[in-house]
Amino acid sequence: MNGRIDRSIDLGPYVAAPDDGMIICRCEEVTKGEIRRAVHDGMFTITEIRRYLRTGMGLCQGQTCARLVKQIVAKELDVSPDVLEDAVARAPFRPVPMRVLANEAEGRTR
Amino acid sequence: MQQSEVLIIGGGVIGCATAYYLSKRGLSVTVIEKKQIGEGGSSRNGGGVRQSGRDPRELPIAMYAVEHLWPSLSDELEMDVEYYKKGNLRLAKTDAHLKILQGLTDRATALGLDVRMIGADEVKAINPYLSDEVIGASWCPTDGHANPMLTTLAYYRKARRQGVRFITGESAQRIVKQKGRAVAVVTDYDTYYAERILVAAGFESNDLLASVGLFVPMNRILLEALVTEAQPKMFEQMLGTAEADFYGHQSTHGSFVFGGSSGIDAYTSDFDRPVTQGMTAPSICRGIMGYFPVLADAKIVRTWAGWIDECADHVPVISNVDEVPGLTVACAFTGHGFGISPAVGQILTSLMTNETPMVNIDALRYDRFKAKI
Amino acid sequence: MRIKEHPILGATEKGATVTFEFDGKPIQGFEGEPIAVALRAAGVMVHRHTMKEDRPRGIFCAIGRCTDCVMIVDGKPNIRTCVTPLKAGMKVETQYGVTAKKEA
Amino acid sequence: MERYELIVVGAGPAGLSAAIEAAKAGMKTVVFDENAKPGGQLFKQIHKFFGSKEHKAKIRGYNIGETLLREAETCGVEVVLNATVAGVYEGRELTVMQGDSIKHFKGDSIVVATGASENMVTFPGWTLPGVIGAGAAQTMMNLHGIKPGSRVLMLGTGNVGLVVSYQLLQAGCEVVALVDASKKIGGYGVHAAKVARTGVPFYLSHTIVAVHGEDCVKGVTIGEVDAAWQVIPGSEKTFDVDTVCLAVGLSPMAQLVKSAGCEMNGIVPAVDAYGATSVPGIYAAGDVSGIEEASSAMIEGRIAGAAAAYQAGYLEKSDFESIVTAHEASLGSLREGMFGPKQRGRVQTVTEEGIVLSQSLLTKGYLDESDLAHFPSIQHGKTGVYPVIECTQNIPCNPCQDACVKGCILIGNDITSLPVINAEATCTGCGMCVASCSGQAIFLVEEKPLESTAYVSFPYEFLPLPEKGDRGIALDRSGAPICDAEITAVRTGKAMDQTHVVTMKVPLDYASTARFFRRR
Repeated sequence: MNGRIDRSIDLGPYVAAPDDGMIICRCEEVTKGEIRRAVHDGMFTITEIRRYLRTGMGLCQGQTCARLVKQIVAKELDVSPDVLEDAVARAPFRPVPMRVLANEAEGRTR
Repeated sequence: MQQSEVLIIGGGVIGCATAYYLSKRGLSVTVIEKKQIGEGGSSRNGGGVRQSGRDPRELPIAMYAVEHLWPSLSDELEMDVEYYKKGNLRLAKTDAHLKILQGLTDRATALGLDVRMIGADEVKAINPYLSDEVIGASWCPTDGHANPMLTTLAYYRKARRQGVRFITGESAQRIVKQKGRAVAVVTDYDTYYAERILVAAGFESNDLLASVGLFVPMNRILLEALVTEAQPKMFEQMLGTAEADFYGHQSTHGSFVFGGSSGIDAYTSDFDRPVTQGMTAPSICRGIMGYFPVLADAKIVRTWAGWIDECADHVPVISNVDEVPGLTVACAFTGHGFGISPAVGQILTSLMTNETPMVNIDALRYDRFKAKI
Repeated sequence: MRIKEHPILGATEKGATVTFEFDGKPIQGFEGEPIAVALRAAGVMVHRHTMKEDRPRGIFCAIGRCTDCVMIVDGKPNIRTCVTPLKAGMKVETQYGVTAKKEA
Repeated sequence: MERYELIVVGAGPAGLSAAIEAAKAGMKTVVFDENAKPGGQLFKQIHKFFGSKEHKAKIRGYNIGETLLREAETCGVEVVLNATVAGVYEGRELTVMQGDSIKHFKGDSIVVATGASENMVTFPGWTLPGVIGAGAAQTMMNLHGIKPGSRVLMLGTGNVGLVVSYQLLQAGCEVVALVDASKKIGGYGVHAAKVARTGVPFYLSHTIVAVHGEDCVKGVTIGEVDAAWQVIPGSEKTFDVDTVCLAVGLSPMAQLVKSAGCEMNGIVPAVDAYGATSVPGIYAAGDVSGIEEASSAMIEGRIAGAAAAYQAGYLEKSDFESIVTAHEASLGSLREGMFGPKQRGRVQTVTEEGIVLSQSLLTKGYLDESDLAHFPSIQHGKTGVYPVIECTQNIPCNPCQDACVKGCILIGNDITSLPVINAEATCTGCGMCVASCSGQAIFLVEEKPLESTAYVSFPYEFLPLPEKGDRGIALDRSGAPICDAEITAVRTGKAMDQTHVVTMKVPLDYASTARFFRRR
């Protein structure tokens, strides 16, 4: 979320939902319930959720789940998904073997 | 106007840990963070919980943390912070490397740390995946690593549960002095009054300290780290090299987290964001493969950069400010603050409750910096 | 499963027929097509079982983004089979977590 | 470091177009694409495009892709495939993974044309093998010649869901249902109608309750949702399927622009009229800057390429302005109509002409007989052969007007207008309009009251192709069998581009309802 957030705002009690067991992050197998719980534990930003639960930190780097996670967090915080800032996009955009990354065919100078 | 007993500026691992220990004592605490929890070095470092290789001035803090705090931290915070006390290998490939390591080892043993030089066979026995080029290492069996993101968030979570008020996205702008005492901090939103004020805002601490005429000599330096996909469990030690080619460990998740540099990554034209550089990750990879050829096929899934607040003399400032009663400073951790953060949190708690810290920190005062001649 | 003749695209151009190994069994496919396509043609749906919950996964995005279809190929784990071209003699194995065999 | 004046990321419609425009002006241009084949989604799009001639209307996507590639080659654009852009760094530096190595490149300008990725929805069983993205189905069928499954349920009735359902049928799969939680079909009515008339049912206001199966998909249960999106108990229906396809929208693939530090406007980079982002020298074009059709992406690409060329001094201001003006006009006409960006999220009940929209088309995928009389181009009971144009929504498209050499079909300058039959002109029954209609919405009808029969010609893009003399059953717009039918002619020609015009003989009473044919 851009702007000021008081982390002590009352979100109400965490109420278990029937679909809490649904896998949201397919790579790291993080469930909807874990994400909802994390919000109640004070993780109010997409980045904090990532660091707390590893959503979007797996092999695909959040390409499938980013939008889904945002919707869940937004609903839990009772805000529009649009106000939640995405996690920072980081290279490499696809998994790259170390041996390939280490092997710069050219251009080692700036 | 807002009021609490303690006001902390900076929601990194130091701020969160201190908030936790203070609130555990029943003090009311407010934490103001400009961005989000653990946004700076707290979530970007390599996770080392080392004693070996440390400057003698801060080594006692690290030893205290490893002996008294890290082993029970997951239980205390009710969250697995993925702490491993499985040793640190600092690797050598040349005689020159061995000489560097010997120096570090001698200084640490003098202060009572269990660290020693070992030969190639023993290194291989500890970590069979290493290249045959490794001829020796320094070995500190009580060193280790933990997950810095989880540790920061665990302190935050528990502190929040204990009633600490955290506010993110709010920028502290100046310290208010009344009758010679620091009494409040003005932010872009409100004014926060407190009996004690802690500035633990990394490099940006100076922006705030300037309002009361203080300055900590530190630079902001960009470092990079990377992480691989999950791999089968291989080893649990923390690793480094004499030549600083790379450092890192395998996480609970199975991924390898490695830090390193290209040597010129500190020079960037983007001062707004800690951005990675095209040549750094390849350089780190070559460094790693020089020691772990077996990892050549491991895929890098993410790289990131972070600024460290590098102090002029490479150890932090952890100190009350005599001239401005009510003000305490903790910054300039120079890239190795994470491993000592639990102890620093307790030390700062002592400093702000007028107790004597359990470790002597006289060498880390704010007013220690002098001209060399 | 192969489309012999398509009303718009006609016959699909394919490489030579090659044999590769899937979990120890020989299977045929066309050289150069994605490994995942050759497996689908052979009726293989499950590419891997997940680390935490041991659940089956297969093709999901088919363009190398979701990484759900990863398998162990020639001993290397986490190979995106939907974008990795098939070669004769390849050794393709179901992935369990990040290894070839289910961990006890 | 290898340097180019322009580096384009993504060899899809937008990227290739940008590269062509820039190279044409004289820029040293390279295009990187991670795929083994260029063209982005174009080579998976086997349907005929909408729009007008300048938008390459009635040409199939993959043919447009081939044309673009040839044009790129002619202009001297270097297209590098299997080249994955791994990172973007300060100073417009890109690292590109090619084979076993990484290369560093710098561009004076960079056009990011990375396209879109599919959105997903969750339901119990959504991670099972056999649940796939609609894009995956397209890739498997149209690039690799393999059916994703035998029996498929499609979730989502936007254009992707509708088009891919049709492609699944063309590939020989059975599509058991099209399901959408929305109350109305999201995509073009004509796309829905060509699927519906083959007999595929639409379930609007329905969602997937669960996918069944242990190791892979064995079935799926759907249920009707109430106003609060909750499944109404007792409304569940279960289908025996091996594949569930998800077509629930696209999102821009914006990692590269974000990583480059471009200012974002929600999920898309903030761009000016030429596609320039907030980072000097970095442009965004196509789906990455907002999801639209490939036709629009190509124009956006042209504009961005021209802008880069102008920046680099390869185009005079006046030339640049005239290029942009022409393209903007062309883009403007594509963005008109009921499905244009201005109409997103708005409830529409009548056409631009003031005709009440068919609710049956919006909810079931086909026109109800009661709708027909409202549309001037759907009239029956005339003498001789005559066209019936079941085009009832304002879509930017006009190839039918050009197809008729006799001038029977009029659309006018506003290409979103509904076609009108010119009463003055005489239809020769050549069938060119039938084959040219990208929505497959034109039929030729000839009623012979004396014989008590009618001849209905309709577009056909399946195998096996019916043959003259084949006997079977005529299906109505919903795909329901209605009467016996006999094939009397099958017309095929180069100009028809694989849309065969099949004529069947049906009893006279079915002239206005028989729209498809099934062999007995």
